[in-house]
Amino acid sequence: MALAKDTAEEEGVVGARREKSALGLVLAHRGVLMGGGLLLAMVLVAIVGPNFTSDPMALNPTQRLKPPSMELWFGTDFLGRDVFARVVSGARVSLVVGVAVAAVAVAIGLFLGMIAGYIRALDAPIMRIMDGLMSIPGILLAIALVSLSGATLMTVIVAIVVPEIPRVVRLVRSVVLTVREEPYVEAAIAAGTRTPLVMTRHILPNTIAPLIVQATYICGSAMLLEAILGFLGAGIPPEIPSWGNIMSEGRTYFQISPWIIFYPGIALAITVLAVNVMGDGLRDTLDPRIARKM
Amino acid sequence: SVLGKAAYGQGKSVLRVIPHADLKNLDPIWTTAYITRNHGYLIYDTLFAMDEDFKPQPQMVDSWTVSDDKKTWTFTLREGLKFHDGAPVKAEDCVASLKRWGARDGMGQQLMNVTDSLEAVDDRTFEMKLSVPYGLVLESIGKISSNVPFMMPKRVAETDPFEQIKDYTGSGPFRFVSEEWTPGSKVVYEKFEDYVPRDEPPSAAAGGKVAKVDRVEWLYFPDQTTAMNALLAGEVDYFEQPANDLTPILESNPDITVEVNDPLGNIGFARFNHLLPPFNDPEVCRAAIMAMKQEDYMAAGVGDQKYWNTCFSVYPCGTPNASEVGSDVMKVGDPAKAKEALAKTSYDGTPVVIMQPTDIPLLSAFSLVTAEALRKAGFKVEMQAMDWSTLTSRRASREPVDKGGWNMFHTWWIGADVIDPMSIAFSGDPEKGWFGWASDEELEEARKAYPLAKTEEEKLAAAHKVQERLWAIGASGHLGQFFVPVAYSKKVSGLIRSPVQFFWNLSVS
Amino acid sequence: MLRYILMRVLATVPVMAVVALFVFLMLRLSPGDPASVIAGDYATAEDIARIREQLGLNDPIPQQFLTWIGVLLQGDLGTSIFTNLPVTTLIAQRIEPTLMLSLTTIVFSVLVAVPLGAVAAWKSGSLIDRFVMLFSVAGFSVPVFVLGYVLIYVISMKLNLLPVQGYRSPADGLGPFFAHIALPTMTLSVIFIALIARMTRASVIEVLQEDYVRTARAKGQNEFTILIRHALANAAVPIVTVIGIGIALLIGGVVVTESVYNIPGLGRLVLDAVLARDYPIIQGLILFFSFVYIVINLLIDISYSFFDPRIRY
Amino acid sequence: MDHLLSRHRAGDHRAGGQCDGRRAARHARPENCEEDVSEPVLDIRGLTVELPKGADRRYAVDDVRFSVDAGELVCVVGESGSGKSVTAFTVMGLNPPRALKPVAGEVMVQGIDVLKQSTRAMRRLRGEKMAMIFQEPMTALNPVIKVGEQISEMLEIHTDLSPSDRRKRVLETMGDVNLPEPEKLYHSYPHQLSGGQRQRIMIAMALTLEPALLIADEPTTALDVTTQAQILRLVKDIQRRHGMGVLFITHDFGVVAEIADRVVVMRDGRIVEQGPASEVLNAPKDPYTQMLMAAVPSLTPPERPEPKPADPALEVKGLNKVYGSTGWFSSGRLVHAAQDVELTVRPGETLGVVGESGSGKSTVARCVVRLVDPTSGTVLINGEDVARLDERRLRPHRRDIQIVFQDPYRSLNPRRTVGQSIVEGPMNFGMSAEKALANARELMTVVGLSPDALDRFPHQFSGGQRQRICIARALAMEPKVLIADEAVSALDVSVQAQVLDLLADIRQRFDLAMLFITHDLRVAAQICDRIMVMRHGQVVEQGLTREVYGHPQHDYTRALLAAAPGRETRFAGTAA
Ligand SMILES: Nc1ncnc2c1ncn2[C@@H]1O[C@H](COP(=O)(O)OP(=O)(O)OP(=O)(O)O)[C@@H](O)[C@H]1O
Ligand SMILES: Nc1ncnc2c1ncn2[C@@H]1O[C@H](COP(=O)(O)OP(=O)(O)OP(=O)(O)O)[C@@H](O)[C@H]1O
Ligand SMILES: [Mg+2]
Ligand SMILES: [Mg+2]
Repeated sequence: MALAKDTAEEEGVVGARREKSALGLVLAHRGVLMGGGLLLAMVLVAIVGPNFTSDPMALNPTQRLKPPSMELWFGTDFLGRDVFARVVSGARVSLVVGVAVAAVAVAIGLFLGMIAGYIRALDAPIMRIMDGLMSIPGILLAIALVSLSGATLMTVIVAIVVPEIPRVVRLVRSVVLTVREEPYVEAAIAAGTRTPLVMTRHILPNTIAPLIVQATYICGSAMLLEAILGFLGAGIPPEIPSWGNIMSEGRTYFQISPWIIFYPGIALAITVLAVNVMGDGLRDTLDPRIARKM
Repeated sequence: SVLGKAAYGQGKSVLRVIPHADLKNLDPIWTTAYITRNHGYLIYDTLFAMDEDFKPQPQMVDSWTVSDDKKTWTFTLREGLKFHDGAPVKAEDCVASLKRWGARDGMGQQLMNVTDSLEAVDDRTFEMKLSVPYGLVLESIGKISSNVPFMMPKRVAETDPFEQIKDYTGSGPFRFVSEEWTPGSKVVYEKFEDYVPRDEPPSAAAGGKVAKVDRVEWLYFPDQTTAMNALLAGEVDYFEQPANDLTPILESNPDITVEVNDPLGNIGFARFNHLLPPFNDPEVCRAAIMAMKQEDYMAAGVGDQKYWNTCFSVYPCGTPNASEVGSDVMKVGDPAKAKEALAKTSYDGTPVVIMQPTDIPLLSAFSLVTAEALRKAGFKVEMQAMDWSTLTSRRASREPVDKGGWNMFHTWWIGADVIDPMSIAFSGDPEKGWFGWASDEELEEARKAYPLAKTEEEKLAAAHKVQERLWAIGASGHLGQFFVPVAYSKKVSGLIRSPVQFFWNLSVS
Repeated sequence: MLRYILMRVLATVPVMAVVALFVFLMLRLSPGDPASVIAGDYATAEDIARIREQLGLNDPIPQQFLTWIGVLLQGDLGTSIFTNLPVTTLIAQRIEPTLMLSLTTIVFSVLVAVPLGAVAAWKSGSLIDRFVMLFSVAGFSVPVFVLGYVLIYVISMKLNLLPVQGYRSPADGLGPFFAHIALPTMTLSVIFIALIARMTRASVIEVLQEDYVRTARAKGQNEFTILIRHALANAAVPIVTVIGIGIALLIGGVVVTESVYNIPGLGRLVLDAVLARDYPIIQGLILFFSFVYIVINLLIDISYSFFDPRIRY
Repeated sequence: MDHLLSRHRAGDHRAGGQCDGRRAARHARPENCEEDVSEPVLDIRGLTVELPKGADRRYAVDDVRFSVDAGELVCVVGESGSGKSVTAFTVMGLNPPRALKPVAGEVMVQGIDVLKQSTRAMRRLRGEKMAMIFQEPMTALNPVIKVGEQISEMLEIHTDLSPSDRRKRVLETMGDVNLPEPEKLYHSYPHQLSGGQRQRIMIAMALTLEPALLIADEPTTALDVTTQAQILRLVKDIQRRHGMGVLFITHDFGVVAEIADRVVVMRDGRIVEQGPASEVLNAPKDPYTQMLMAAVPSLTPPERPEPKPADPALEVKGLNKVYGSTGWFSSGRLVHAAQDVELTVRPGETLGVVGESGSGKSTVARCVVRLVDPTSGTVLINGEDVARLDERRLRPHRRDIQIVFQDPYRSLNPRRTVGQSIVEGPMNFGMSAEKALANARELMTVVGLSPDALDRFPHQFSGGQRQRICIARALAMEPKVLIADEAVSALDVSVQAQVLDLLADIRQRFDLAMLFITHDLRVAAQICDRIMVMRHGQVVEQGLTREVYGHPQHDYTRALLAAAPGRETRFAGTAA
């Protein structure tokens, strides 16, 4: 990096600094730093944490509903399971759901959005389907999908992805529609560049920044939605300790053992907050045009 | 409904109840749902009813005679009985109602199997002719739990038993206010002024059903915490089934009484699928049962010791048929021993698919405890989470696991439903039996012998034989007997002790 | 204008068709079987088969779809399997609480969020702006039910200020109505406020950079009037748009809020129906909600011309 | 010391030009002239405005000093970024407060130093003492408020007039700026007015309170030549009638020649020269000004050799383009953007297409390059019709016809090096990477850039350089036809002149047929062999450049030529 900068300056290249520091700019943003740091910590906890806690699944009916103590930091739930261990391993589920949903939604949305934006004939059919999907309230759709097709991690991810797709498609399509009018794209067409190449080489890169930003928001809302589904009893199998499940199971005990809901709730809120703060930061730095809009 | 709201309020007494479930169906013959049964008790009357000692007593019936060959039964109705539309209750109504019930209910079907004719003699009398002397005529007609033979007008009772009734004209102490019914939220009953209660004091379902409030409102709360808060805040009067863990908070409130009303309690069941490996081998079932420790289930699912006890009888402990004959296998409760037993069987490591109904915390907990116990005993276990309604559809499948089948699920029966061998839960008929399809001819013979028994001793012997066979084939794991308390405001009085929730005799000050 | 409205209404037809097909397929291709649910605990396989036959579940899928659509076009959303009541009746029974909760939420949110967002934009970068932004991020991060429980615990249980649960119709008196609806409204509003405040802030900031704001300054107009008369008026379209989009969010939130506060509304109806596999209700409600969403957004699109004279159809 | 000196010089200028340059003004308001002599309406003394850190220079405006007297119109000219707008906004106190800080100097408006005023006091001064009109009349008016009310707002802020009085005043002022049917227009929204009318509304707004100073920041750049001419006349007229001082910012020397009493030339935030218009335009002293003047193209077309007869490289027949789909759910609004357009261009020949905004010039270009599909007609390239070919069969023809766009900043993919952009086309047609790169290096020299620059990214070049790269990219395809759609319109005059030279040179060297689209009659006059005038999608006149300019046949062409600003003026160093 230092080397690149030096040579750039040697050549007297104007503006090289600006280009090189895009990453630096992103990293220097307070939101990205704070949110990212927090998130990194969460990821670490999710990856190595479970090795250091007790078994989150181990039942201990004699230790039911014990309040937090020195041994059991977050207390126990109605089956005497260690809430701390469960919250720590719940981080895995939330992060996996968040990341998987964001990745899948972005991948599918990117594909459909590019097609809709670029191929005139397919625009209307794709967008009508997306409008239809969009008009079904996301939570309803997800509840229905999960409880109708059986609760597994897979179905939960699918159920959360489906309502997110139209938003990504719209975003990508709008970027494609504006970018395809850019003179440089028209110049490429005029130079005989084939359509797939025009799309990947000239249009696709423009979608990346807004997509990264969008992906963080999707990630955050997916984690929330997963928890809500779990809470409503239509989430991931309760055997897997996800934050939503822990809270759902703790719901009945809210007034006698509030810690069962409290700790996973805090963990969830903090994680989503971190993701969102990071998203805002990324948006400010990566995509100032959208930043002003949103 | 605006009119309805305006009509009550001034000077009328209202009992506001949080029922244990949402009333979805209004036909107590068509469904076995307990909530519909309770609804049935509010608006319909019965011919006979079970008293505190589980003895059938006449309710609508005034008197009856049995022929010497014990094959002809003649019943006479009380005078002055009326339906909610004002029409008198006639024998033909009762005949039609009994026939419809007989087409749906298990015990009813058995009774109808031995019934040659059932006909009205005059307006107040009807006659039942049997092919053999049958020991459970009154027990069947006076059945306390689902499906209860409720008396409906003939026109209603002539509805196809497999279709739901649409006319809710009842014969009981309360009237269903259909205009105010909001499924999922609210059901309203009003006192039926023309109901003629018996003179005896109430005793379980029997005795005088005196409506002491003008109006009963069922307000369904999907959320236990909110329900509890509503009772604490005085927004409702009666909470039918608070979660056991909530009782300490309710008990700590001086304005609220918490007590167990159902003397029989509920019995937890772990059900095996006897059609599929590994549980098509009774020894494997027995090994699995050995791994199950009732204390663990009860502690995990119910919690507070005062609401449960271990019970190694297949019949609810405290009822006449209860005994521990052949129950050793259930008493083991030790995964290590189970492991030894399992090693002697044909078990080859086939994974056990347990269906876990995640929307029912108790059963969810049972499933988790079983999973842990079986794993310790050397089983391979696969949990499949689903909601209860998915489970109920999947448990009907006899297919192999990879085609949507299953190996185990958990449920509970209320004590009154498994009080004798006639319960479908104890069936040994692989065709008509209950999900899991345990198969044992000896068991079936013993069950058939029970109603035909001439003496109490014979009856008891048959019941114990059934129990022995059940344990021998490892039909189900029995997970303990537990009691769900009711909680109500101190303003409410007149609660009737019974396995079923009744709303007559209750008053609000 | 009329022509435009007609066109827009026509354009919703394919969208509704997509929704209908999607809903139908989703339910039919799922493994749950309403017949066995209806049949109950003691039912035998024959019972279940008979019920399947009665419900028409054995017909070929396309035929079921056509039958359904045919009935649908007559305004009949079907009959609930369990309660035997028409779905339209169930919706009619439940619509008032949901409608009221949505209305109070929208009104409350707009009243709070728009001034908040506008002030944040005006004082962009200031402490108040930071606060609004923080609040809006937090609003997106706290799950509705956690918030609901906390509010119940603190406000109803500890402080004894408001009822814990339930719903009272405004027809029975405004006092009880507001007392009961206050907490659910607050719970549900948080995310909505976050959304609208954020959008208001963003669009007002953008508008404040417009040339005509500079013109207003060049006239010597004071900043407050500029904010209200020039900036907010021009930011109205995106704000109204985000309210429209937020309807979906609102409906989702209603499901959770109604279940936490035990409000007998449509949200709870749909949740119960899903858990009970009451196909007609689920189908009917999803269609209904989509329809409402589409209609509201249509109205909002049409209302643009009210906020912005440039938009004429 | 230096400052003092220059201050004197500035003063001298003013003294020299006193009342002379403003005879007309004195005529209009003789009683005011004497008072104003002692005090100019605007006097900028050593104004220095600092740029935020990281900008390419330290001061946006550096030690600027000039004044505007009552009844005087002072033009500030200079290329983009020279600090013209910053100066104007500083006077109005409208600069972003944190980004641009005045660090030295005084700005006196009728004796009041606006830099020292409180925000409140400034608000009062704006509108009452000074007013401003902006470049984009569309965006400068609030789209959701009726124009009458927007004018009225001025009175609302500064006077206690009753609503009805306000209304009367507004209608008067609207009449003053020659707006037709003020009563009706009062209730119109900005989008319902034409560009010229909107600018009149802006002017009316500025005039309502009869301020002493009017600042206009490129108020006609966004307008058609014909409209521009009207607005310029109006500004001049009003200035005379009201005896206002006007500070007029522009980069168009034609405009300067048309209206300016005095001229201030800025470069990089500094004033390089100021003086009476005639002096600066005809006999500039500063080398930079001289260079600028020399770069202004003349309206008189030079003598051109007759083009060699040859087969046309591009031939368009009966071309129509209708925008707006006729689909089910479309709004049904159709735009006939090109109607029966016919044209031919021979190798080595340049055909100019002129006409005002929206006349369909770009549409023709885009149809020819097949960026859009023509509705009907034929486009013959080398005798083959490409109008109806599908994309696959069209591709082989693409290399024969290339296009250079107006906006040099958006014409190159910012994420790709210019080298990659240049070789993309040839490689599409199977050229090896090495060969394409070697060609690209050569082309870079042709367009006057270093071949080493191929590895850089577009943002590392200036606008003029980028336009050269775009030309190189087009040439890399070895096309037979080159279309330049407003290829020089976004460039400063000096750069524009260089790029025009380049284009002329290339055309000759590669024997290109060139379709040159512009709205600038001066540019067209210099580069085109033949001219085609478009209006409302139709070709109204076509002919040899000299003939069209010398003896326009069509009324519209005549109006267009008459409206060209500064057509009478001859700039120093202009060729003809
Ligand atoms: N808000 C701002 N923040 C930072 N720099 C600015 C700002 N406004 C202008 N500048 C810088 O000040 C300098 C002078 O800009 P100005 O707008 O006065 O140029 P101009 O002469 O009006 O050019 P043009 O003809 O393009 O309008 C430029 O270098 C510009 O980048
Ligand atoms: N993609 C489009 N869809 C609909 N109408 C269009 C489209 N592009 C251009 N038009 C319309 O076609 C007409 C001609 O536009 P065109 O861009 O060819 O004009 P022009 O002469 O190049 O103008 P300018 O000098 O402003 O570039 C205009 O009325 C314009 O609004
Ligand atoms: Mg400028
Ligand atoms: Mg153009």
